[in-house]
Amino acid sequence: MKTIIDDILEKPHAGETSYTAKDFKPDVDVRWCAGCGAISVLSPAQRLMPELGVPKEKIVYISGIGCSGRFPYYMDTYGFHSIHGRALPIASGLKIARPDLSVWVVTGDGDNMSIGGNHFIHACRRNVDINVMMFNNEVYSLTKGQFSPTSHRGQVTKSSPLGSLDDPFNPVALALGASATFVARGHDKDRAQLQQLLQKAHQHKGFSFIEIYTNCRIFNDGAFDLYTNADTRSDSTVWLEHEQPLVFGKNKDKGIKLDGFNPVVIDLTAEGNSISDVLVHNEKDSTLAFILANMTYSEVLPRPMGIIQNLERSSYEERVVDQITQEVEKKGAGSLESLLQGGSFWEIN
Amino acid sequence: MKTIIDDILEKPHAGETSYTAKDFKPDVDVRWCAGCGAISVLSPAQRLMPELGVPKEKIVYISGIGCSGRFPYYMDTYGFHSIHGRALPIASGLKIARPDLSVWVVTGDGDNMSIGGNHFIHACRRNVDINVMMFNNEVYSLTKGQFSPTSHRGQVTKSSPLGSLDDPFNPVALALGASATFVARGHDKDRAQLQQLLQKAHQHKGFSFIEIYTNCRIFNDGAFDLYTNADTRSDSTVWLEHEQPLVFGKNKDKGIKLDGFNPVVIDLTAEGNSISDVLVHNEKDSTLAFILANMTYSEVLPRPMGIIQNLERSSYEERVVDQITQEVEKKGAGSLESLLQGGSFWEIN
Amino acid sequence: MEKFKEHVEDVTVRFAGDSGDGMQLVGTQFSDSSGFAGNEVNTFPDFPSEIRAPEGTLYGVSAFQVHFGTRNINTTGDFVDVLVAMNAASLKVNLANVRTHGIIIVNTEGFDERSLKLAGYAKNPLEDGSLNNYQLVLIDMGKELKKAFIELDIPSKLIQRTKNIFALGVTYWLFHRPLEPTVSWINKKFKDKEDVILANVHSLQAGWNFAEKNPDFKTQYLIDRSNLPPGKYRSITGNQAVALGLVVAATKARLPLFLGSYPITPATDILHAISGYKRYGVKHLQAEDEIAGITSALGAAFGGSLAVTTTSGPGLSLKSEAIGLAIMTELPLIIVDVMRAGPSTGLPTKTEQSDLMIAMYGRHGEAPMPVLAAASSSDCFDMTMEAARIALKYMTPVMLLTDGYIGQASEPWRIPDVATLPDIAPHFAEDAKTFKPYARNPETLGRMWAIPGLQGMEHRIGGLEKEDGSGIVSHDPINHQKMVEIRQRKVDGIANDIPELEVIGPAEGDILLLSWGSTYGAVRTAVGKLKEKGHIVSYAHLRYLNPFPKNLGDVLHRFERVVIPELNTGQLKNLIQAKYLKPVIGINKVQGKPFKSVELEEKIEVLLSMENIKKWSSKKVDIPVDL
Amino acid sequence: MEKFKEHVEDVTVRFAGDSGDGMQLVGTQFSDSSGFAGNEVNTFPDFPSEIRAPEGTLYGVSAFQVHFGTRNINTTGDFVDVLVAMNAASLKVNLANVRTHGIIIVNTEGFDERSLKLAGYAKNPLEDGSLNNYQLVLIDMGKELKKAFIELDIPSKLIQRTKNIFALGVTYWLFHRPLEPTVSWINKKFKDKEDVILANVHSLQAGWNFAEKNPDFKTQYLIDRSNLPPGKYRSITGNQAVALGLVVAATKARLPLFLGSYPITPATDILHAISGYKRYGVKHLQAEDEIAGITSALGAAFGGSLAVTTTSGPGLSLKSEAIGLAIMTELPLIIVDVMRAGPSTGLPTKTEQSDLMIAMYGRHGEAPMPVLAAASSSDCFDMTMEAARIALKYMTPVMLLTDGYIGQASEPWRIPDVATLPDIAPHFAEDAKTFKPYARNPETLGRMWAIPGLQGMEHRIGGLEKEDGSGIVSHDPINHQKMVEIRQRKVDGIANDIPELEVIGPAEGDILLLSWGSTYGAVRTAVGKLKEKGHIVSYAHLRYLNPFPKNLGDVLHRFERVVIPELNTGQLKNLIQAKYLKPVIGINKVQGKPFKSVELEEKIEVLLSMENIKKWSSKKVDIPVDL
Ligand SMILES: Cc1ncc(C[n+]2csc(CCOP(=O)(O)OP(=O)(O)O)c2C)c(N)n1
Ligand SMILES: Cc1ncc(C[n+]2csc(CCOP(=O)(O)OP(=O)(O)O)c2C)c(N)n1
Ligand code: SF4
Ligand code: SF4
Ligand SMILES: [Mg+2]
Ligand SMILES: [Mg+2]
Repeated sequence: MKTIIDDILEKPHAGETSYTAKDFKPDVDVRWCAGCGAISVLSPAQRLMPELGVPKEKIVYISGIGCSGRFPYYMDTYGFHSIHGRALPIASGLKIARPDLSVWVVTGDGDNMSIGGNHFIHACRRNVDINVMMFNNEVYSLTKGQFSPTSHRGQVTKSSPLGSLDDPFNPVALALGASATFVARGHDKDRAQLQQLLQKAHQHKGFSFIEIYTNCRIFNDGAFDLYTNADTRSDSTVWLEHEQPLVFGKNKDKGIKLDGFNPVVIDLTAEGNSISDVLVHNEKDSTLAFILANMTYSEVLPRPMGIIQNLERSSYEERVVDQITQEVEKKGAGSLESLLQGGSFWEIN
Repeated sequence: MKTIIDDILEKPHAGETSYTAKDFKPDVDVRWCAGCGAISVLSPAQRLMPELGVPKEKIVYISGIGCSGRFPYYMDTYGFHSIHGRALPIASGLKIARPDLSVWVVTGDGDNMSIGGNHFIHACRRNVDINVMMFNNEVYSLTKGQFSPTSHRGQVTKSSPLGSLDDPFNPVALALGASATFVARGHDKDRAQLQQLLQKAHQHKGFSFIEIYTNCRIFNDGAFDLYTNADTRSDSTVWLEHEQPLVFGKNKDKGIKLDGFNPVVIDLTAEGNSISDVLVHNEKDSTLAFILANMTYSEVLPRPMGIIQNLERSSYEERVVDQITQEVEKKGAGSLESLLQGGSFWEIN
Repeated sequence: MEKFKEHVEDVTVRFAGDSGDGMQLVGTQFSDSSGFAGNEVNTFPDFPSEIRAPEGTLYGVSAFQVHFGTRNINTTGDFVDVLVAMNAASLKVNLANVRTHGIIIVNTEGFDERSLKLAGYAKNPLEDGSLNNYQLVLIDMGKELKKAFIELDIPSKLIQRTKNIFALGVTYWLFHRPLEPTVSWINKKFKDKEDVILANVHSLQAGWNFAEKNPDFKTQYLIDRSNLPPGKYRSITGNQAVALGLVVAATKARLPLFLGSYPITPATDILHAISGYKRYGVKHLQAEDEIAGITSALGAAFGGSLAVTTTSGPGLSLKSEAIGLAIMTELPLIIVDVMRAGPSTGLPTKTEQSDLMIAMYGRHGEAPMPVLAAASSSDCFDMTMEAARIALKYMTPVMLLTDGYIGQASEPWRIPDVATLPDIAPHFAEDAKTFKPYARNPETLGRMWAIPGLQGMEHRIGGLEKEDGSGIVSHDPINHQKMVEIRQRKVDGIANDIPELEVIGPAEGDILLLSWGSTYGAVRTAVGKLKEKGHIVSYAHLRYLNPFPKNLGDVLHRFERVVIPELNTGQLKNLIQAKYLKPVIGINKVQGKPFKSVELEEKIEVLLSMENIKKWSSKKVDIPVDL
Repeated sequence: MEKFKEHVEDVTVRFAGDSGDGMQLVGTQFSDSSGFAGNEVNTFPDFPSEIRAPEGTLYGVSAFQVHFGTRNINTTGDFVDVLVAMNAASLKVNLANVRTHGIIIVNTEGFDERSLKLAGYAKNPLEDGSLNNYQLVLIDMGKELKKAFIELDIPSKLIQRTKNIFALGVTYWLFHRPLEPTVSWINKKFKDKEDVILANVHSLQAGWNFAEKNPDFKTQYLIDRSNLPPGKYRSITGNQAVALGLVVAATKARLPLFLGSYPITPATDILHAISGYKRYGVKHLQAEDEIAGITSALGAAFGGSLAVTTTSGPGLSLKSEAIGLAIMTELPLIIVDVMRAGPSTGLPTKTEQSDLMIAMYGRHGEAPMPVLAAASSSDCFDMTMEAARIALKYMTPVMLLTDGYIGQASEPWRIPDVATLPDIAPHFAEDAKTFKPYARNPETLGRMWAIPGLQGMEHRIGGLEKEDGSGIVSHDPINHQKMVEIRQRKVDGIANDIPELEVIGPAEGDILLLSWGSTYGAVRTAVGKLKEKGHIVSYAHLRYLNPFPKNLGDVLHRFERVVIPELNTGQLKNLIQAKYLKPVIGINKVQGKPFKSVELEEKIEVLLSMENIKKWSSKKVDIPVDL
């Protein structure tokens, strides 16, 4: 049956290249605190949109509740600022119903990993083609500063005045354990890198998860400085590039080598060490991805940034459409008459 | 303050060795279907109880909803047959409030991985000292046969008459991704093995997760036959033993070797292969654990059974008690008077 | 031997046996062939809450009841006229409801020592005279089947598996039912398994033949054809009817259908049905929980689908927060609650009408939404269509209440001609230039539906309070008050768009009986009986609980006393008293079971004779005593 | 210059500035020193919903209002007598509520061009005559501070950060407040930072001195000490009072305290407070969501803790299913709902009383539970104790409703002598031999609490229906009805164990004003004013919403008209009409803000003069018109 939606979709849509970043900036004040990391994430996202080749009216941003939840108001596309933790199932329903749309979810460490944790792992597993930007500031900000599932043990917050007792999730490891296909990490201080990650997430068919370190100036200021500040990050992070060796450091003079399963840092300028000892990244290797994920909270290893895993698997909404198509091909489109009649009926004259 | 609970706990409790399995069998009919795998899991559990050295009145079984949820009725200890998916937070609250108790959770693949998934990953992360037995029958049985989050793609059930479109969780990988400390797998056809796993789970301080393949005779009969039947299991599974090589097969003539990160099967009787090539299990290695977890759905590798990971980490309820103790030591037990007075008060005469 | 023939108006047959005895199957067949024979039929499957309880136990008994007759078959029958009992446990569990002098057909094989013990019989009831008040027919079905198959070369295991069909054959003779529908069903079901077909068809015939020859069966009962409007009929359960209603509503609205759901008894059958409708382009997500079920549907609604979520009590509780979001975002959404006995897990396989209050009020804040309730299995189809119409026209979530009883009970349904059903018109935004997300149709107060893909209408919605018109987030106090009132008025206004309440019987007088939901059948039957006895009772049935039909207040105040029978402790009573200040006498039952019409009949007769309290409603202070 | 001194009864001061201006801090200080000075005080912090909005914006304005006086200080003050405005935006936002001829103290630094523009002023209101109807006092606080610190060697950045304290000093002079409490607070707060202490203390004094010398301040206002009972006092918010009440209740019951909670505005402060009580042995779990919050508490309750969960609207919706389980398992549990404006996310930082219906009915099935509501910030302490008493005595979850207003507003609280507070006795099972999990205390109908660790009482509970007494799972129809009734009777019976409703004013007559929850203060004030004007109005306040006090029906029917003011669309009205069939006139406001007492006063005066509708309640059919 041709539906009204089909009618709407058949109407001509704007061309692919006619936008600029400005077209995606609605005429409203950005109400995040001055200096909030979220503001820095907004602009690469706005800059990316014109490059997607997707008509503006086919882009949807969905968020939950938290400071991050404000995002859709600042992106002039369709948007849904939903309830706490539920952005993902809303996005899943939308994408399954409307595979023609480009669906983005903006969420927080609390929204996505605390109340929304179940939807998150199921979304990873199902592989609906949604792109998730998780603003991880390691704190609940909108509620004014409680520890979150990514806060570290001992973190002093309003609800942990003597230090939090929880160990954090490792969001990347959790996503991998839930069999997410695309898993990446970026941060608010390098917009170009971030834009690239968002672009890759969009290109990836299926569920894409990007953990974005986002500084909260008010309730957890500086939590990521070591990994994000221009002067320290080259020594404290390693940028992952598919099929490239894991080298890092200001002078690219350090590398990661595997000792058994254990990553260790080697000094490439030291005698006997060479670039060929260095671990080469492979986005398609899910064991490697887990090793990289486990580097996250290490105190001696650099923190991996970039695309940790990027596997191909059919997306859920594709499968839904395929199953319908095949069934219709096999048995013909259903007639309402026969549906209503069911297995057996009788006539009264 | 000494509470009534302290009074109760101070009363003498029964000795450690005075029970037999019979003491844990309440006088009720077991209402699972004849031949249900759950029945086979019940007896090792009942047999284990007298060996724990825990007074009967200090053991609690908590379940959610599903066929598995019936379990507490068949175990003559304290029990709580709660609501769908919520056994874990109930158990967590209980154990945090009452660290003196031995708390067990019995759950299903739907109860624990579907509606209860969020509580599951958070329980893994927090490491409250609870032992979880997840009856995985790869189907929702109590609701009469729908696919579950562990059902395989293509599985035909009442709610997937044309085959399920979901890819399953790998429960072991999910637990690892959520940083569970103790992760194991057993099945309903080898009671001795299972009893051993339960015993180890009990000994492990912190959160213990045991996935138990449990045959549902009615809605998914034979799903695990390959891995559990006496005549096929030695070739299709590998039993993990800490610091022992991964050998398997009827004649223990096959082994698992690592090729890079990839496990492969080698024939130990073939020229050039020897036991020293074989991967040695190490419960403490979380990368290895993930490699083993990833063997789960392989069509060429044996399925790992036994303890996949067993790490030491302080348990959550311990930390809670420690924090209180330290604070009391540091500042003295709080007086209600000063609490009520707060920061500043004034007097009116 | 010559048999008597006797015409009867209506009969209730109950097939009872062990879970493995195939009682649901023969019950369904009996019901279908009674429909085929032109009778009104009403049936109810009654299976144990255990999946497959141990054989022979009391809690393992499975039964299927068929009530059929020439007219006024609105319930599954208060008392059983004919009980088929395949074993001792099924006799024990079901005897209480068999009419004195009713017929009990027993398979004596199920009364061995072990079976008697499991059923808790100290003595064999077939022998101790305790059944003297019934017409007992003892059949050793195993032996009879052996005899009947003696000339056929069929494995005895297969033969023994057709005992239920043999019993069916016996009842077919007893009520002169046609064999064809069952024979053709057997042929279809066991296609290509000739042995099995032969065994079953022969067994059916054998049952018929046995009854015809057996001297214990003295009378064959004949039931006249009902005076049903001509058309195609099928038997339908409420759950099936909801599933069909959804597909038809989507077609009539030219929208894709999306179901987001999580399995739960007794609503799961709707999910089962929908999951089989791939040929109709229907999409569904079996979600990770009820919250994901409803929110995925809400996402699909945002995208322009006719979106639905189905559940029962515990699931409905979990959906509370998301329903609030649907109300705030003013998106169309159908929530079907197949009520079961609560609270908490309660009696999950039993029926109740105790979710009316949560349907009305189960959300934080001021969060009104339309609530409808289906009256019978087939009415589920019509009310589903209504739910869709209202959701789309008024841009609102709509709650449709059915229950475990009508969800699973079946009755014949005259298959509608789709072409003649009215179209449903969703209201999409059209003009990008004048578009405002919260601009409203002045008549319905519904906002326009602007779905992604519509050019130039990009906008943001969400759970925060909105400015009237623009839909921009607003913390303005006066605006909030205004929006709260608009949302309320929108729902209240639906009263102008639904049928007025129809009173059957005198339009004013002493007693009005007012029912809602699945009690319809029992109340209607009771009213019929009371009328036959010469009583004057008016009767009305509510399908719309929020808003109420706009003449409801008037109707209520035209009667001295209003009586509301409900399967709860008085939830509609509560709503009516709060809104109309009209005292209500409640007849309440909370036993996991529907009313018997005779229960109602008796209670209303008590009321009719209570001259002394007849005038109580004029006493200002008193609260009416419930019955 | 000679100053006048004038005695006044009560005053409302409002400190307003940018989020970064420290207004909450000085407001709190002002409030505390007013308490210290022996006055009644009532305060309300009013911060923006943005965490830290851009400086100078309208939505970034943060304010703190203090209402203080000699007697009858029940609200935060309808109108502002003195506004301190630190910038243009704060003047703009707050002017509307300043009394004509009220005092406006302005920091002129906040009125530069940029600030004016951000505030949306075309012209400078300090100069265009638009404030002629007020007593305007313009201070360049930066300049004044520089002058005052000229002889002290303190970094100017530090000095400039004490502007709020300077403003406080000014108001201290104006109302002759003591400086000591603030000075000692400064010393404590900035311990070891001598510079900072000096800067602040000096700035406070400078403000005082400035006002004393400044000719614009002609009058110093004096407020007599209130006639408060002697004792220790502190200022307390409702959220603090709940936290303290929980600790005291646990102590009085000799039970460990367990809180399972998930952060949500405006309830989070309770969690914050509890998380700091480690020295009191209190355990808490900041759970992954609200469902885990309540279920972890339920687990702790099973284990013998005084268990609590705290939340606000959206969280309460999510807890629906688990509350049903608590009702079914009959475990003691306190659920605190700090209500905020809904539906859905609504206006999360604003107050409302719209969760009464969900508290009563927000669960599937027949699931009754006690519902209490606190009347004021300090009443939160008493009602928390009550909630604990009822939960433990009747073995039931109890809902305690407070709201964003009293949760965050503070008032002086006479600190109780813990020793004299009554003990609370939980009812543990004692005799293993006779123990039955669902045996009941015949008087309360509460079951016994048998916790793990008690020998010989091993048993299983859960969400399925239970057999009366034994607690074994039961599907028996009659038993279900019985249990539904018992659960209802248990809750209803609490009516015998709570105070009767007290009527202030004549015990019968024309109008009864009936309030519940946080409207208490405004209604009481309005009633006082009406009495002063010579009107006869009776007044009663409900702390117990389920069950109602047992004399409520009698009380209602002794009045011609019953008027219920509520911050919702009529939820208590609905409950009263449903239960007592007594028509109610609602005064409803749904604007995210408390009532002003003057609003109520006016509306009630309208009612008093409406002779024509005075008799409406005798007309049977009419539904009262709300005001
Ligand atoms: C059901 C529900 N529970 C709780 C809240 C309160 N709440 C709002 S945002 C939030 C946490 C936000 O943390 P995060 O996702 O990390 O977002 P951030 O503010 O840090 O960006 C909470 C607990 C809510 N709005 N709804
Ligand atoms: C809130 C809620 N949703 C749904 C259900 C219905 N339900 C009961 S058990 C179950 C699934 C059980 O599956 P699983 O955990 O695998 O248990 P099994 O029966 O297979 O042992 C469902 C969906 C329920 N009881 N409560
Ligand atoms: S509170 Fe933190 S996360 Fe929120 S807007 Fe401010 S800086 Fe950003
Ligand atoms: S349905 Fe399956 S899981 Fe449930 S009791 Fe029967 S065999 Fe076991
Ligand atoms: Mg955060
Ligand atoms: Mg299962």
